[in-house]
Amino acid sequence: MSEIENKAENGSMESAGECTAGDTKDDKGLGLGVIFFIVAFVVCFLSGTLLFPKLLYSKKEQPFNFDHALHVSEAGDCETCHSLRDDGTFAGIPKLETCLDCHSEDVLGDSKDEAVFVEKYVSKEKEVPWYIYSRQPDSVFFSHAAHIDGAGMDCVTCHGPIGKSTSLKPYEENRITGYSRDIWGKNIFGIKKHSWDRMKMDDCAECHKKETGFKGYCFQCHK
Amino acid sequence: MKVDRRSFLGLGLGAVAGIAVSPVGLKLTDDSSIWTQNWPWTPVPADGEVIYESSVCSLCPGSCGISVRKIENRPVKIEGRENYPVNNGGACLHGIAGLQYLYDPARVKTPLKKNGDKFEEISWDDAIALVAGKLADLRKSGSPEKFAAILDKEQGSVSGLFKRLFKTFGSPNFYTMPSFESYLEATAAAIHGEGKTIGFDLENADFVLSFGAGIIEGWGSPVNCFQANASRKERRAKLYQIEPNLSNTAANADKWVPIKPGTQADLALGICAVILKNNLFDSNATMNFKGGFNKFAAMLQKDYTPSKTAEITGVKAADIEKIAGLFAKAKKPVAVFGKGRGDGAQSLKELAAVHTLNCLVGNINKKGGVFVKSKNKYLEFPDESMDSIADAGFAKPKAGRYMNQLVEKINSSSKSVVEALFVYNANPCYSLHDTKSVKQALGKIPFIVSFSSFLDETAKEADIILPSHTFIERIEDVPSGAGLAKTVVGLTKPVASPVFNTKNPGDTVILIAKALKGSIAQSFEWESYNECLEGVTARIWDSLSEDGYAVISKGAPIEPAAVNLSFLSGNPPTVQAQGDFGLTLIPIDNMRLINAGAYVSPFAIKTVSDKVLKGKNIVVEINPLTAKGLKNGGFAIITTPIGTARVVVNFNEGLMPGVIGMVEGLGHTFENKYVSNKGVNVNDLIGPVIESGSGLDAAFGIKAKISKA
Amino acid sequence: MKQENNKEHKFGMVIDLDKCTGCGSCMVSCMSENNVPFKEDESNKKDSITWMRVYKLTNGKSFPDTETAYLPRPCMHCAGKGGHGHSPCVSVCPATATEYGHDTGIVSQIYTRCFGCRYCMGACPYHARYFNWWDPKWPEGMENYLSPNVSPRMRGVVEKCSFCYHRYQAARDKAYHEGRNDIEENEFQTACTTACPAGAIVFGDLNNPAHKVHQIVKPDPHPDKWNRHVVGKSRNPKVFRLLERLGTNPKIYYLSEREWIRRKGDNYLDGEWDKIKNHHGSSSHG
Amino acid sequence: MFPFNFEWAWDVGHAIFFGGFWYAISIMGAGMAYCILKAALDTMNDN
Amino acid sequence: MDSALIPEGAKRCSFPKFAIGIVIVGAVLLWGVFAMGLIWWKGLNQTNMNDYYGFALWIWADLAVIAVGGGAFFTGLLRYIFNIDELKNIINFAVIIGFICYSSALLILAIDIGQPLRGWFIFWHANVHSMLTEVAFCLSAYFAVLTIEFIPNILENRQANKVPFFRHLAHNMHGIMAVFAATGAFLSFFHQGSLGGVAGVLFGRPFAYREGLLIWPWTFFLFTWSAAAFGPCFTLLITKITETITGKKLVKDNVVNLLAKISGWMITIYIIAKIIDTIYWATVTAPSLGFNISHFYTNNGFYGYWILITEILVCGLVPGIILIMKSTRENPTLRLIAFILGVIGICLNRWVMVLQVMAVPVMSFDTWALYFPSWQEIATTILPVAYGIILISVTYRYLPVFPQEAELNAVEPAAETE
Repeated sequence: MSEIENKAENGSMESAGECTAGDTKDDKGLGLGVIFFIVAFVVCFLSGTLLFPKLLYSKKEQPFNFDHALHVSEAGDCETCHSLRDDGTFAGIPKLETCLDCHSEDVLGDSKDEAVFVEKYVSKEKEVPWYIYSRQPDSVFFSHAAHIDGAGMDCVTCHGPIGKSTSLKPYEENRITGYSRDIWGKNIFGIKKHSWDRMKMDDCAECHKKETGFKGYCFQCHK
Repeated sequence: MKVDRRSFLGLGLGAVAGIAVSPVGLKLTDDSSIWTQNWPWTPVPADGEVIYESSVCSLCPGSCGISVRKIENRPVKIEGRENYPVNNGGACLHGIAGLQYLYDPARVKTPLKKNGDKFEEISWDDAIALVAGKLADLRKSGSPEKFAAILDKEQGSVSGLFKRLFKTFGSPNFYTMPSFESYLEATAAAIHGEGKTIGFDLENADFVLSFGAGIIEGWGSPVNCFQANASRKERRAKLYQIEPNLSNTAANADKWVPIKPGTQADLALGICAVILKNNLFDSNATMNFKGGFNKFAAMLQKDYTPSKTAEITGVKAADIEKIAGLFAKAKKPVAVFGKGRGDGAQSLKELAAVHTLNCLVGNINKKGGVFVKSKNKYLEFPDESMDSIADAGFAKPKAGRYMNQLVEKINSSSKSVVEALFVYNANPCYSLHDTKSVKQALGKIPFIVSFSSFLDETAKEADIILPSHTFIERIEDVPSGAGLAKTVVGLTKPVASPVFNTKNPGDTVILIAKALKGSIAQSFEWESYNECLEGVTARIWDSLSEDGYAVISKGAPIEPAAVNLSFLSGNPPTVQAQGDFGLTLIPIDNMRLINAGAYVSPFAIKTVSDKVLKGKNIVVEINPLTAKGLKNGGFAIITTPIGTARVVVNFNEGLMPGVIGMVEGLGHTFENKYVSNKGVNVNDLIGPVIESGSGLDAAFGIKAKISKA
Repeated sequence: MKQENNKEHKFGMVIDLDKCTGCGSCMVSCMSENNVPFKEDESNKKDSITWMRVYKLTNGKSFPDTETAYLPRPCMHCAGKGGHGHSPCVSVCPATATEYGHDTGIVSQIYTRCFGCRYCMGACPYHARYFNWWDPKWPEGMENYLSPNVSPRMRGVVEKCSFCYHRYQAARDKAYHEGRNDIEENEFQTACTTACPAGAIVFGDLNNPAHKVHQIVKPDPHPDKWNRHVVGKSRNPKVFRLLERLGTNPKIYYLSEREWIRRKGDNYLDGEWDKIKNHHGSSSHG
Repeated sequence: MFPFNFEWAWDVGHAIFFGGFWYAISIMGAGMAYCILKAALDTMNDN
Repeated sequence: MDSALIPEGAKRCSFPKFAIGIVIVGAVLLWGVFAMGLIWWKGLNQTNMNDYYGFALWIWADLAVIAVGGGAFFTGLLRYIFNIDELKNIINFAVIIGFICYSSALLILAIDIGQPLRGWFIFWHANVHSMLTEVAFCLSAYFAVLTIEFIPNILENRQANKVPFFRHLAHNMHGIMAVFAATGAFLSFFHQGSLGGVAGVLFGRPFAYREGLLIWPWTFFLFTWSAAAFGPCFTLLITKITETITGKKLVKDNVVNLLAKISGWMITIYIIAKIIDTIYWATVTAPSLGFNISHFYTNNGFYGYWILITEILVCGLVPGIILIMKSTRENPTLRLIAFILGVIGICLNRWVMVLQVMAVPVMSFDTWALYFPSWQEIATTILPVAYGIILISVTYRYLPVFPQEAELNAVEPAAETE
């Protein structure tokens, strides 16, 4: 209780004095306050913008590097590996079995990634535990068939020029949600330049609105 | 410059403003809600390629074809298999919930050996060696007949292997639990002679006179019956249901004929009497009747006049005459028997009396009637090699004709009757009447081996458990039966790899036989059960393995069936309920519960009404007229000559006054919190009543009283 | 890009109560199809999640005239007054977590959007909506049978029958892949429909005269002349809907030959039923 | 609540509802801004 | 001890005495906070709500506190818009009570949702057709108004008022308070109404469903009106309780009587409208859906006709008449009885419009559903009461809440409690 008491007493004394002190030193006081304000503002804003993402996301390396550009030039297109099944569902990241259509236990190239692949996965018949940049939450139903077959879209619109990449960037996992940074987008403000920069629901809606005139029903993309 | 309060104010405001303008707030708000949308403790099922595999469900004798949806080789859903000759796409709730058995909390995960009161894990090799050792000792001691088996059924190759083991071991004591199929065979034996069974062509009949057969309560081959029943509407076929309570079948029928419990046989005979008196029978058919047709007719005219029958059964005389007329004049009438599911206690008098109605109207082996078929003999086992012990032992008489007699013999005998017992797919400690005495009998058996997949009531009594694969994990031939008109053999296939350290029971038997060495091992020269199955079903294997089933027979059998009325013509006495209380407690079969073989799944018990199970209390049904002094929804105590139970009362106008209905299938006592320790097992309250002449336990219920708790 | 498939379906169901046996297959099929959890005690039906619930009806008469019947009750997928899509629940959801799909007539429920205010449950007179009072839990290993096609729910959200929308999605995926514009009647059937061993449930597009459900129901293209809120009334005198008079416009129709069952479908003042029982349906439209 | 929200639509319902809402919020915001600014000015004028 | 904070010229009890009182009430508050924590941690399974009772005690508490908190907006409306000057003597207290009621309502709403972390969806993903959306927006906005209305009073604290900026701010806010009050009245009209709409729009629930004007069912207007009518009763009742506890007269009788008179007329008019609404509902709306009024009331259960009679006649018409007749109104005992009856009446009305709605079966084969709250629900419902007592105690002690206090208590240095 004494604390309150002190506070109250100090308060009364201080403010009694302040009336006069404040009156005379007003400008300086305000000036210092402004400086403090600006400093605190800048520090907090910058840490919120630059430091915060570093804390929010953890970086994970893929099991080994994968050269999309090389594979596209060998296989010709995306669909060879990322195909639709007969029932129209999307097979996603190919299983080891698909890789083994071309690869075998003999190391094809001379990259050390190929060696890792063969040694750790092919010979052990283990699926490669890829981190998937575009993995959506479980509540999302995304029909690749509707977009590829139905709307005739290409992969780049949503996935970007990943087919031209020669290496895999680190997977940045949101520590709270468990999702890839690519869903929210690299830009922490959520600003995007390309259609593939973000993969949030609003991005789906934007395109749907533009192309079909309607953002879509909930159940169209949720399960 | 003095750092004063304004500076701190500036600092604070600046910090707040800085954070507010930065994306932190927005992002954290969004992410925290996304976190709630993806809580790590909420499972995320893995996606992948969808395939469908067909198999056969063997949870009940219905043997429906199933289609299992698998994702990335992981079974996710069971559905009825389209165009399967038994169930054509339909499935019952228990089959659909089948995957829950795979991960059931009460599953036996590895072989177990009892040590004192507790089970200890043991390796398969040790377990087999232990079992074989015990059996070898028993055989050496010179009384191989003291080795007994309790199975769910006689049919199928796994049962065949068990039987073979017993025969080569030298024991005749191979028992099966009462099942509808066993009653069909008993009925056929009483009227048509040994080696036959019966099927009802319900889907073509135009008048079904059901003496309490729960056609939509799980009777017969359930899904097939559901479909036959549903098609009545389009076929304009009629169903009359005779039983003391308004079951679902009765409610769905064109007419419900309430009848005093246990008097169905009398009503059937009364109807026979009217048919005979009014000359409504098929004289072509009756011409060849043996066993004293005239004596039978005379007995009926004396003891079963409509008025006498009315007095016994509580069905009005006029109604008896009317029903007789409708039945006899229908184009394709069929009378069906087997109260409830047909696998509970039945009296042979009742079965025979009802079936005699079919014989009288001449619908035997006619479309829409009753098919009298030879027992299904698709299996061809090679000849056993028998040593002298086997020959001698196997020739000895069985300890009892049926399960209940075996139990009685063990309990009443001062000497040991059974030294070793195998139990497979059967839970006698739960599903036989007077479970206390069953447990007592099992307690007297020094060595019990259970082949159960689950640690159920009987498995808990075992000394060794050799856990079997569930039907999802094993291969097995599954013959239809249970009154199905067609004869179909289906193939259960392993659609999931074994979840636990279990074996196909066929393999287990072969391993035990091999470990017993000598002539027994010589009779089991298969590498595995798979090889054995392929061999013994060679005749139909192609069809089994390619289509998943083989149709052995369909349509009406061509050969005529002899009819012999000698069992009935002497008018054997009707079984009476035990005790002398004022009310009769009868078991009620509910499709959503299971009372024999397997037990109910969490999903299925979830569907059970709160008018059947409320919390941990079983709800009994009683007519408000009978419920003097009781409160609807209140607690009561039921007392029968063999036990008492605390129950909740539900007033139900659909129950005949004087009758208390208690559902079968509750009151399990093992470790599965979802289905166990809920309610009361009605078999704890009802004792067996042996029908003289047939030896069957024919207790249709028991006398009881009820009072406010 | 091609237009979305804009052909308007109106998926609905007709359940033959004379065929229904109350066996519970639909309930279990639904639960196992849709990853519905279960808990130790499910006998309190007021907190037991069963998207499809089978009610037992009785005619209230005393022995031996008592009759009973079963009435399966999935979500009614109400179209709301006048059929404009303002279902009782959809119009009240504050966060747009449930929505009327005008392309299918299916009322969606989005678990990740729902924040659990339960207003929709209060709005639904059919009690078709269920709240996840508990976190869903499966016995060890049992989560292995969960289907990826339906997202398991978390505690604190409302769920309900979706007409197995994921089956519609799957059928459309297949159709897209095969270059077809639309799906066949048998390509989209709900889990309860396919499971019903009695074949009591018929599911299909009420807008499509070729579909069986349309042929049985014969929905009236005009609003009911006595209650303008009611649309799509059946012209089959044996067909009724639950609480039709409220103007909820359910897409679940029931069929029964038994008058007492049809009367149970709605509430009537004294004498009202006798006046309309024979011109319910078709003849009420002259 | 904002035009960039998924649910936003330029229809009568939204116009009336959010029109009223934003109107009230603006009045409150403007009122408070006025009070605070004027108080600040008054404080300075005191001297 | 804390004398520097106490308004000048006001007598307050000793600080230890005050502290003991706060600690006792604080214990109740902590019990509520514990229950709240339990609910947030373990989920709504801590309640006795179920799928039939998705709305239960809490929603009732919400509706009730907002109804009785309606005194704030209505008094503000009378004071600032209709310029009834006497009411300045009670407006501060009305605002504080309103603030307590609304903050409590928001807190209860935050407990009541299954996914509190997604609560902001109601704003972000608003469905403008939902009455609950309207409630959320107007409630939050009006809470902001109340805060604005409360701030000047806080700034009038002896210490705060010494800060020139605060002094000016308070002064300026007083200057344009009419603008805020008008906004508050506008928002209140809609959220009180939309709370009525919450039940009234449920066309699947014939017990609750009402026809109405455009998209607003009659309950919309009835709720607004009843909150305005009964709110002042609650303000005056709490004033009376505060006076009793402090042993001081804080508001002059003419002010009390004036507000009571206005309230009386409002109540009477409301009750007439309510009776007309009830008759129309019972004879036209419900029968058109196939329901007799007898369907909605059980003989032996909790929801008998007594509840209807109590709500409308005993706790509606009776207080209304007491308060419009000068002789009864100016009798302190009868006036107090009228306030108590009025508050019970409005709470009962909200109870009926939430819980009875859930209890009445709609499908012909459904049954009545009854419910009793769990201790966690009760504790979290009592929490706001404890919080309210503490806040009133603190504000009364440190802020010049009652302008007439000094005048009325200048000469008598009576012993006061808390």
